Amino acid sequence: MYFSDTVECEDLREVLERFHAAHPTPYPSGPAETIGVDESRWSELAAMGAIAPQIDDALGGAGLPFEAFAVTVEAGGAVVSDLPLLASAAAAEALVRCGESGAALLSEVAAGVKVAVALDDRCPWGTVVESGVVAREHAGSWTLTGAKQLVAADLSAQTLLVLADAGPHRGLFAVSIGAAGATVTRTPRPALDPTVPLLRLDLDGAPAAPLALGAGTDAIVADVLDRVWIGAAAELLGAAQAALDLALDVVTTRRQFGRPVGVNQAVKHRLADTHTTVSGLRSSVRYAARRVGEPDAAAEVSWLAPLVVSLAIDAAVRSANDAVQFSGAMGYTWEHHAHRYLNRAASAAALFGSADSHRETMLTRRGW
Amino acid sequence: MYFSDTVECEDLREVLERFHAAHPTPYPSGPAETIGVDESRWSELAAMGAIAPQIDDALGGAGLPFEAFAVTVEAGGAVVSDLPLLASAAAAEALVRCGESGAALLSEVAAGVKVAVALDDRCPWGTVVESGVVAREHAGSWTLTGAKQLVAADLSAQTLLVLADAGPHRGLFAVSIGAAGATVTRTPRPALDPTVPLLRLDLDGAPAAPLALGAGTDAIVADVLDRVWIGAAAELLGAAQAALDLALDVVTTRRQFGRPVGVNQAVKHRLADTHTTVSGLRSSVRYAARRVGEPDAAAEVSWLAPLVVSLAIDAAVRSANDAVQFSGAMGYTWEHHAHRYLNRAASAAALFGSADSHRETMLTRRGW
Amino acid sequence: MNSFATLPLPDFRKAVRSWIAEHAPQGLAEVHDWNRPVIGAMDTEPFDRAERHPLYREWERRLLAAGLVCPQWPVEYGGSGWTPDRAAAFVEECHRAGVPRVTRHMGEDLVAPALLAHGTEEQKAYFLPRIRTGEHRYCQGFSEPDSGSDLASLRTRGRVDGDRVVVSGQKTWTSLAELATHMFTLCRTEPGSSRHRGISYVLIELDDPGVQIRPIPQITGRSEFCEVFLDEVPAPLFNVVGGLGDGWRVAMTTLGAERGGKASTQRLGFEREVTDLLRLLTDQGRMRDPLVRRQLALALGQVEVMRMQGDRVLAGVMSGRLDRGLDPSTGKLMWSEFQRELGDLLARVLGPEFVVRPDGAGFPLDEWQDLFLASRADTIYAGTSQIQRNLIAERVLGLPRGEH
Amino acid sequence: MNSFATLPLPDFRKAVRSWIAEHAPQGLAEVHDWNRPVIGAMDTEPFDRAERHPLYREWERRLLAAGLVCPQWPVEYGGSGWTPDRAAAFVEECHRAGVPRVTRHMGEDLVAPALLAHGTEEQKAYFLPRIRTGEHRYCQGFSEPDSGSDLASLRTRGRVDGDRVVVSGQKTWTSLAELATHMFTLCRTEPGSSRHRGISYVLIELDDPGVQIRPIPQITGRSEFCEVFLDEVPAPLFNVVGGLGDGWRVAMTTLGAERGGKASTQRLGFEREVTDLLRLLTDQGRMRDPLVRRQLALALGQVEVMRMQGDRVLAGVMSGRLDRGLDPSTGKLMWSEFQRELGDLLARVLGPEFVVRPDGAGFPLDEWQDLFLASRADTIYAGTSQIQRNLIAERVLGLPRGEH
Repeated sequence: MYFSDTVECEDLREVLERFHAAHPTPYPSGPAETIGVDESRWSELAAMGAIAPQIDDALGGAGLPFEAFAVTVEAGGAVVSDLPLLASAAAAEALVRCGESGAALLSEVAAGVKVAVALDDRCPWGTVVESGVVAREHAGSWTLTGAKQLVAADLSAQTLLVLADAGPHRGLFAVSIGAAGATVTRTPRPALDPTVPLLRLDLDGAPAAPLALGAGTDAIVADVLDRVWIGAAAELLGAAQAALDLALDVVTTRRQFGRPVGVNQAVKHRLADTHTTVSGLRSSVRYAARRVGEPDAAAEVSWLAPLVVSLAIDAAVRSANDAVQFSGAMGYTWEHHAHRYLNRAASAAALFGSADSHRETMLTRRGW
Repeated sequence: MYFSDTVECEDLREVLERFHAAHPTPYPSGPAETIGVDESRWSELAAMGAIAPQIDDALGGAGLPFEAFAVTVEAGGAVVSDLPLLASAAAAEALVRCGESGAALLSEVAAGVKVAVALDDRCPWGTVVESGVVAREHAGSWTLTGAKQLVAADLSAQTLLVLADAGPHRGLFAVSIGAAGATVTRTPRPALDPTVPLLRLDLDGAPAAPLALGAGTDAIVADVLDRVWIGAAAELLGAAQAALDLALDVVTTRRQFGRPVGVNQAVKHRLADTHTTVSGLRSSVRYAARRVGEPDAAAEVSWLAPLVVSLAIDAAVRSANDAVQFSGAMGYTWEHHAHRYLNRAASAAALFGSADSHRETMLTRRGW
Repeated sequence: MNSFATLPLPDFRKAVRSWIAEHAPQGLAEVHDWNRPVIGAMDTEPFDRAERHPLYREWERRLLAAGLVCPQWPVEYGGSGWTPDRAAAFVEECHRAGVPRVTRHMGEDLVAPALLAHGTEEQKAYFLPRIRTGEHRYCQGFSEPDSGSDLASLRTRGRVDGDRVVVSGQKTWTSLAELATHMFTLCRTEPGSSRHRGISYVLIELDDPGVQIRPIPQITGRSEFCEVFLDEVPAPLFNVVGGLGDGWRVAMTTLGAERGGKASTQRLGFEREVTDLLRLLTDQGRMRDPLVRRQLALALGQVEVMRMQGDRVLAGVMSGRLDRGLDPSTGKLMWSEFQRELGDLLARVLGPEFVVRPDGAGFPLDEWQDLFLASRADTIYAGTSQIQRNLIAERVLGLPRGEH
Repeated sequence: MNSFATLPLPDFRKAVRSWIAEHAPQGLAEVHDWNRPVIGAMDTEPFDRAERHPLYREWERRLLAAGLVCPQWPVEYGGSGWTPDRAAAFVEECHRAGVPRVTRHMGEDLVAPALLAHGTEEQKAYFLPRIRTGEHRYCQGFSEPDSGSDLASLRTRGRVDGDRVVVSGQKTWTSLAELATHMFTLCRTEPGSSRHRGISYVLIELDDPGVQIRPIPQITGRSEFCEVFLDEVPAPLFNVVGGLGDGWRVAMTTLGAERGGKASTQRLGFEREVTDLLRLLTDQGRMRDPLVRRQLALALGQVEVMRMQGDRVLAGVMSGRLDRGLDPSTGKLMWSEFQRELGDLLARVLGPEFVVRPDGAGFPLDEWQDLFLASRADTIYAGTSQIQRNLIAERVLGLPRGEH
């Protein structure tokens, strides 16, 4: 009844911590450097079954509870990982809901084939306001035309799941880059957080395979986004805790006026409050991730998801800011790690939707 | 060009501090006690020319700059005064704008006759949403019918200036309690802050003298409210500074763990921030009060007024809360003065309109 | 009824639910709004009155007979030996049924843990059953006029005189002393000792003529807090818990229990407050204002955080793995700051009516004014927020100790 | 042009306005957006480039000739002896005309006050005119790798050798060292002395081969801050300000000037930032969102508070009555926390585009990303917010000094 990490999750957590320690996440060593796409870590994670581990083993996944997925993104957040864990899980969750038409692609995702997801026109993982793309059918074949301003993907994703207006409803379509040729243009956009891949997607009559059509599409998208938001919250939890740990480490070792900075009560109290916020976030993320897997929880999950992402954005921003401030001038340098958390946290509202908008969604979904 | 307190204001400030020190503001010594209306302090203030001192001497006032009025309410706020300084100034500012029809009453106000003001139906000094009262003319005589839920007055005010719907526009009317007989019912309402007089006003065909009619009434009311808001901000500045001074006094003298409470950095930093807020508020109130008296400042005053009242509400609440918290359990007792500031500050949004609504007004009036 | 304890939790919950349906006296739920939160220093008077109702008395008798008063206590002292998750489920089920849980307040929650951890067998056998039946009702005698957060600077003396300890001094901020029969108190029994040494934890009876109680009027207009003057009040040495001069560690057990609170069930009260407020604001049409909505969404979200935090604390307690962040100070800071912020929010969103008190003698308050003022105490009593932050920083986060 | 100084302020303002209209080279306002705020650690490169434009050079020559570079300096050193209100009015008038005020940055604002207060006549006569013409451009050499806020723990040594002091050590967080010709630096000239004793304030030349400058890449991707390594860098004793071993009080003058900042005119930059942001959000339709409006109203309100605070500071300076609350720490805390909050606000209100950087090599940022990241430094440099709060609490509010 009451949540405690399953033994599997604890195991997975340790395995992932070791993995990230052994395979440091790349980060530009200076402003002039860019990081490439590193396929080897991704393949290794796939071999471990850590890509969208919540997918049923009958469908090619690891068949672990949803909490296991939350653990993978939390571990990723702690190292400001560049790996598309959230995107892959989003793709998997969407494909699961598309039945037969998604089955083949689904097992590929679990095996580590990168599939990008493009829902809202502007906000990569925000509530869908506009799809920005129109789907047209001709003789049983579909083509897509339009643009997505921001998609959370780099060029290594060879398939995109694209939400498009298809008649009176929306539809979800798979676009294969190889097959689409010149009808698809992907333009990389440099992000504030250099570990976040972004691109602009232009579609000009791109051939597409329909995965979901009709009135049910929006419900699929809503379910997918709920799970993405809980995943996003887990990722930001990882980042928030890591930033707090960094701050604690700095104030314990850095000395001013002959004493560690952390002896100052103002520092202590600020970090105690941050700790309290992060602790509450951890409870919330664990609870929400557990509820996703429980049979009676659909209504609760629908408002827990926006709630936890709103908490996570605020906590991650707060914690990262503390890490910068309490590191002093050092915290303002590229070399110090604090700004990695800062950029990740400050990007959250842009990538997932603002905390205020999520809070409003939560309130509405609870019927107030 | 740049503001500094005029010598007159500094003089007045000192005079008023001495006055309040010599005539302590009554406050219930315990929950069971109520305080009555004390006319002697009011008469004395009137004799000093401190009631609405900004009114031109030709009109019966002291002819001091508006800043002098701000000084009187600031001094009142510092002692959580029960005296109707704000109401009298509001009445005076309204009467000044009503020309001949207000002249007689105006000189009475300056002489210390209490005149209450009833504008919005619900919020004593808030933006007018509904007047709640209808005015009817018959053979050159006017009567008022309706209710004002809350008026900032006690029963000693024998005249009320009442805003009412009069045809296509609103009008401002004077109702004399003595002349109105049973057509006026005033019901005292006990307030959270026991020094704030409140009553409900019911009018049932009450005879009334028109002071302003037609399209110009709303502009008069807006001007009066702007000045009330700057006055309210000055009052709350007085309360905020006094609460801060109380907190400083407590943490300097109260000892815990063998040292004054104020040696704790968490206390220091919190009070340093509160001080910074109050200091900014002081600059803002002084500036706004000065601008009221300057010829080219109408547009600026119209957005300064809601700005300063929003700042003042937030600062006063913050400062009073600090005074309670840093006084420990003592701060939670009736006997300790901290709760006087707390109740005054917490009542501000109810009496003057919420800080958020004032901020929105400021933004709108600046054209954004 | 101790058979409950062996059921798996879901079955336990069902069994308890049936038991309540069967045994709660007809009409009990209508006697009083038992779910109305009584949190912190809020008005307890209506609750006290309702507890004198015959149906409540009948319910109390049935719960006592079934071992459902102090059910988390060991069976030998009249409890049911329930684990924390079962105790929490029971509270939730009472809440759901709208019937009161019969509690013994400080006796149950603060004295009993100290007795169970540090008392002799004889002390447990004597005191615990009397707490359970309601015969002994406790108030707290820790704080003194010049020692608020700094407990160890206390000045109350206990003079050992044969088989008695005779206590003199002054206690303050003693909640509800007038309703209590006993006080658990700290006094210095070794003259000349300092700080944490030489302090004894003594249970004293309040009907002694040497005890004088003076209620302290509070900002709510009520006087739950009292000053208690002790002038040569005798207590048998049997009433000293944990040994003469060794009371500090006993006090720490009590303080730990106080700070720990009821992480998993307290939220029922907060939830009720916020839900009532949402309902009121909806009725008033204020929930159409996006700025009001934002503030209520923050408050409601924080209630949920506390629910989920409580859930994790309980799981941690049950599994014996209490992560950092599940400590009592983090919990106390969370709920008390929430409560204070909720109080502040009321003044911002309730409009002009927030300032109008009910008519009547004294200083009556409506529930929102009461919540606003009473919540000022939450961040002060049971360790101020400043003290909690120090504890978190040093004990949980491992930051270096400085002077403070 | 020194006749300006004797005019009453309104007339002064008019005279200055006419002078600018008459003397500003045609087209100067179009060379660069001179009113674009360059605050804290924001990108100064476009400004630096614009300063190399011939029209700027011409304007600089005219201002120099008129005594309008460093106009607040005494007339004998090339200034106009302007009072602070006149200097502020001049800044405002340049702003209104869209032309640059020619400033000498740290030389004008930080070194000059120290020289004027503690320098000899010979030092003032030598150094001040060279600062004014731009021949000597200063950077600050106070902070060291292990002494951030704790300046007195510095390790840089100055060995007195005949009529020279030879400086060795490492300085860090030195803004714009690469653009400077000189550095004002603190070093310990009395071996074995501790804390504030035995420290000297020395002006050193950066073209000495013993000076090495290493830019430190910052979170903005730029490197305004540098590490500066000093290896046996000689300076004549003439360059020691305030006397050998007596440099601490000179440093305090500099720090005071730094914290004091430009209370009354700095707001022009903040106003510009918030106005630009309001315009952008209006264009994007986001100003229809009441929650966005609330945040912008808070920001705009705070800009006004700083304007009115600056106004009162200036009036206080002019009248010699500086109330408590008009001290430099209160001002620094106010503007730096405002700036940081404005940065945080951007991430909340600008929507998805906030994360998209401009294309190009390196780590280019748009103005809002730049403001967000650069504002992180504002609460750190020139005394962290923590240091400022200590100073306010102890020096302004009179709270008892503890260790911190």
